[in-house]
Amino acid sequence: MATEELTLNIGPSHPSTHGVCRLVVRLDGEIVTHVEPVIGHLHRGIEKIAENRTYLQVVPLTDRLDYVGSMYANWAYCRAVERLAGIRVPERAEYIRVIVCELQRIASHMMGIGSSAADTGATSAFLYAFDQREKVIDLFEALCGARLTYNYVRPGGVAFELPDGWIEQCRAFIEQHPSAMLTIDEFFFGNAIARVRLKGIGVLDADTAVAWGVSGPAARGSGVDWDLRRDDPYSVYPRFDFDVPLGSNGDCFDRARIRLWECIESCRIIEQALDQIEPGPIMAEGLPRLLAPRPGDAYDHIESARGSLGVYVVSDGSPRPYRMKVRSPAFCNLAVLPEIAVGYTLSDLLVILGSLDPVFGEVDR
Amino acid sequence: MTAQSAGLALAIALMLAGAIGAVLLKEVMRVMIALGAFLFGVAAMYAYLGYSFLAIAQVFVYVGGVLVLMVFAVMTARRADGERPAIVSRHDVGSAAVAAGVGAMLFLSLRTAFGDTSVPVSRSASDLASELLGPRLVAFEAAGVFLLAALVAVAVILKGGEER
Amino acid sequence: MIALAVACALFSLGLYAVLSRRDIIGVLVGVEIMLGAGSVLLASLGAASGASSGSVQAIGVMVLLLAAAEAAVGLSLLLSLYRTSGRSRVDELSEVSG
Amino acid sequence: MTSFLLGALWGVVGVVVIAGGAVIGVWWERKVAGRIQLRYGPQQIGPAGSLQMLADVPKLLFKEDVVPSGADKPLFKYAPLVVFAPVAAAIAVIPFAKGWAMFDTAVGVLFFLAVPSIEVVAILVAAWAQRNTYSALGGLRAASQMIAYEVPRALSVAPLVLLAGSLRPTDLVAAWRWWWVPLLALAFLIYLISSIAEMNRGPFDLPEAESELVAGYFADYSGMRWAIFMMAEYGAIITTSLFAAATFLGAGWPFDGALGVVALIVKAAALVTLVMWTKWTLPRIRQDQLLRFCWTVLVPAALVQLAIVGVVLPWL
Repeated sequence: MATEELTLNIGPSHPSTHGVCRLVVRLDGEIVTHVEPVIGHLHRGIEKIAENRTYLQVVPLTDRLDYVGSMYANWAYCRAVERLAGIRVPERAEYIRVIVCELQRIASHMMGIGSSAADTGATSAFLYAFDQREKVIDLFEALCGARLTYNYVRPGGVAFELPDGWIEQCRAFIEQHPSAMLTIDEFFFGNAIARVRLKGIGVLDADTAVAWGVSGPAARGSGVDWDLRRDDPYSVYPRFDFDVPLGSNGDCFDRARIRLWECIESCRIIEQALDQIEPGPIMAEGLPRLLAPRPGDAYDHIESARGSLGVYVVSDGSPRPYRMKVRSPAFCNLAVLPEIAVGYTLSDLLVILGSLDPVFGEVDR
Repeated sequence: MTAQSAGLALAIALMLAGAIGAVLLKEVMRVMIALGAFLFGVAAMYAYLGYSFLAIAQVFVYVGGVLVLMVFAVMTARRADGERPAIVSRHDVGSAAVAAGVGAMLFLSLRTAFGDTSVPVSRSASDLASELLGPRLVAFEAAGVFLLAALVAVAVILKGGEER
Repeated sequence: MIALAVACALFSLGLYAVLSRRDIIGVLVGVEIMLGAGSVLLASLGAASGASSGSVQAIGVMVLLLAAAEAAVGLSLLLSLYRTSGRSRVDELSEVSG
Repeated sequence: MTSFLLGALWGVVGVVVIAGGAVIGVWWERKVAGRIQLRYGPQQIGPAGSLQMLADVPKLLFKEDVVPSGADKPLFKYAPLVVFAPVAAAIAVIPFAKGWAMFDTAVGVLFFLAVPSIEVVAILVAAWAQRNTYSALGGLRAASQMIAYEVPRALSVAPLVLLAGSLRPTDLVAAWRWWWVPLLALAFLIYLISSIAEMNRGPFDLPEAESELVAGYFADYSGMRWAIFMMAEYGAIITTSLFAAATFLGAGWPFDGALGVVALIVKAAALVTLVMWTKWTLPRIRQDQLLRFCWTVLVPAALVQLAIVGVVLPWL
């Protein structure tokens, strides 16, 4: 019974925008004919603020980029600074970074799967995922005292040694995690309603994904075989044996379910890292109290839970970065939304948005 | 006043108030509510006369079907513009006179057919069934065919509008 | 006798709506009121004359069905008209085809 | 006149039963949801948090009654009452015991089925009165869904009527035999599914879909008026379950008298729990899928059940 087009403003404060995003949607009946994400509601000027902080003081700012996966922004920034200043990170610190970042990937993907579930109305699956996220966050709390903004990875290493018994706690977690993932797989992804809600919705083909710079699970769901941990190896990743799960259809189902398998792969990586880790220093020696790298610039990127997260830092020789720029995967992934959401219904639109798993702290910066 | 005459008074009040509202109100949703009151009053009237099946069917088909359809059409057709949609009318003495005249004529011509309205006894639904499927089977089937034709007509009209 | 008077009054009201409303939805409302008045008349006449309840209710149900069909067709006309012209005046009905 | 007073008295009793049932239902739902979702639910006030709702009622009563500035005031204010009234009316025809219902009428089954149609109109009016796009979308969804699911719901009750040969709910109870349960299992299932859709509960809660329409047709309501919508929802769950327990599951069977009423309430409570369980386990279906499911699965299945009963009827 469609008559005329209806303009609907979703957000900036809406249960399903996963942060503060405004979607200007035009509807023909319930069919989306046009969608435009209006971003910037969470813009805090982090890149500009960074120009007035010392290199160490910028680390807490990077926590506020992707607040669902703070460890990643910490690490990407620290890698750029280390490259700029030529700092060698001790091996134990590299292992710890890998462990916490893979844990962070699990925590972040739990949010991604959980929001896919919540968007389709499966609130229980959402809480099952959050139960697992809670366990990871407990581990982080034991590690650095913070539950959301860790400020744990620092230029030159990590802030604190692993507390006593932490490795055992971590092993206990990764032992139960894969079976919990299989439970969610059966409970949510195996459900007939969830399948008809997610399959064939918001199809993103591989070429479009590459053309728009989509990365991470959102691209791998479309079959783009690209993972920086394997394709541009950094840190100690070459020492681990792991697979990169790929989807084939590029629909919401694949994008959401890829995250599930990635969590299981993360468990494999953590297990190997826990086996290989050896005692040693956790912070590079001989670091000056105030870092002031020689003039120059450096870029480094890592595979975050959302995709390729890059940080570009320019130094003019002063103790403050001359410029810091973040290549944010959430921003690039969100940009593809108008491409893939048109022609589906309003209900699908929010599921598609959820399956891209944007975090607006990182989109708006 | 007995419960029954109270029921009759209620039914008549509902019908008249609803009809007057539906004819004179301007805002379209209020017209719909008035129409709902009228339809409800008709159902109450049926119930008072003892045709309980007809009363329930009235609520089912009219309130749940026809009225909802009308409100639905109003909402889909005019929800976007934000103004309070009003129904335009052209009140004039001529149409009022014609309407009143027809009503009066009806009353006068049918007056003799009515005796004193007796308070009827309760009637069950099963004699309705035997009536519908017995002597009035042809009419019943014809009504079915008519409904089908109406459905087809709706589809054709809406399709034609879409193509434009 | 009250029922007859009420039914006739209702019929006049419905007729007045049909004559005075310029909007299809208003006309439809008027037609519904007229149909309702007719059914009430019929039912009370049936009750007064002692006709068998089955036959009265059968005819009532028929009227009900016709009214439903009428409303469906009328409303689809309304929507179709609204879609083509953005308005729903009765005068424009003569221009609708198909 | 006395019968009039008696009717009014029963009306008050019905409203009180529904309101009280809704308060218990909200508490129970929170406990059930908590159990399913690895949480506790309310547990602070009273044993197992059972007095939580008593604390919530005053809160809702004293909350500011916000009327949005663009809203159609009278419609906005009174639509919730009209949403609630038919739900409360439905309890009148439910046969609580053999041969007894508050309002024992020959067309009780039809009455029960027709009542939600009044609710549809009220929901549409409430949705319209808010002048909010979300609520308008929710209202339209609610209307199309409730009208569509009335068909399988009515068809699923039809076999009962055929077997009992009467539309009087108490006759249905009197005619009930245990083998109706296996014979009408399909109809019972269809009745449950279409009733869940009819009362806009998960997985068919599209009209209020929190993740899409915020709260759908009651998005702008607050305080007690919002609570009335909730009461109508829980009232619908309760009446639907009571009706199913009374007609499909043989009311008080295997007991009689007071014990029978208890048995009926236990059966209804089990059905209420089932409805809640469904909501908290399943994702939400989409509008087009919902309607397709109704016309391509439920209605044909209901017709098949009707045909089966029609075929076996002469041998019974």
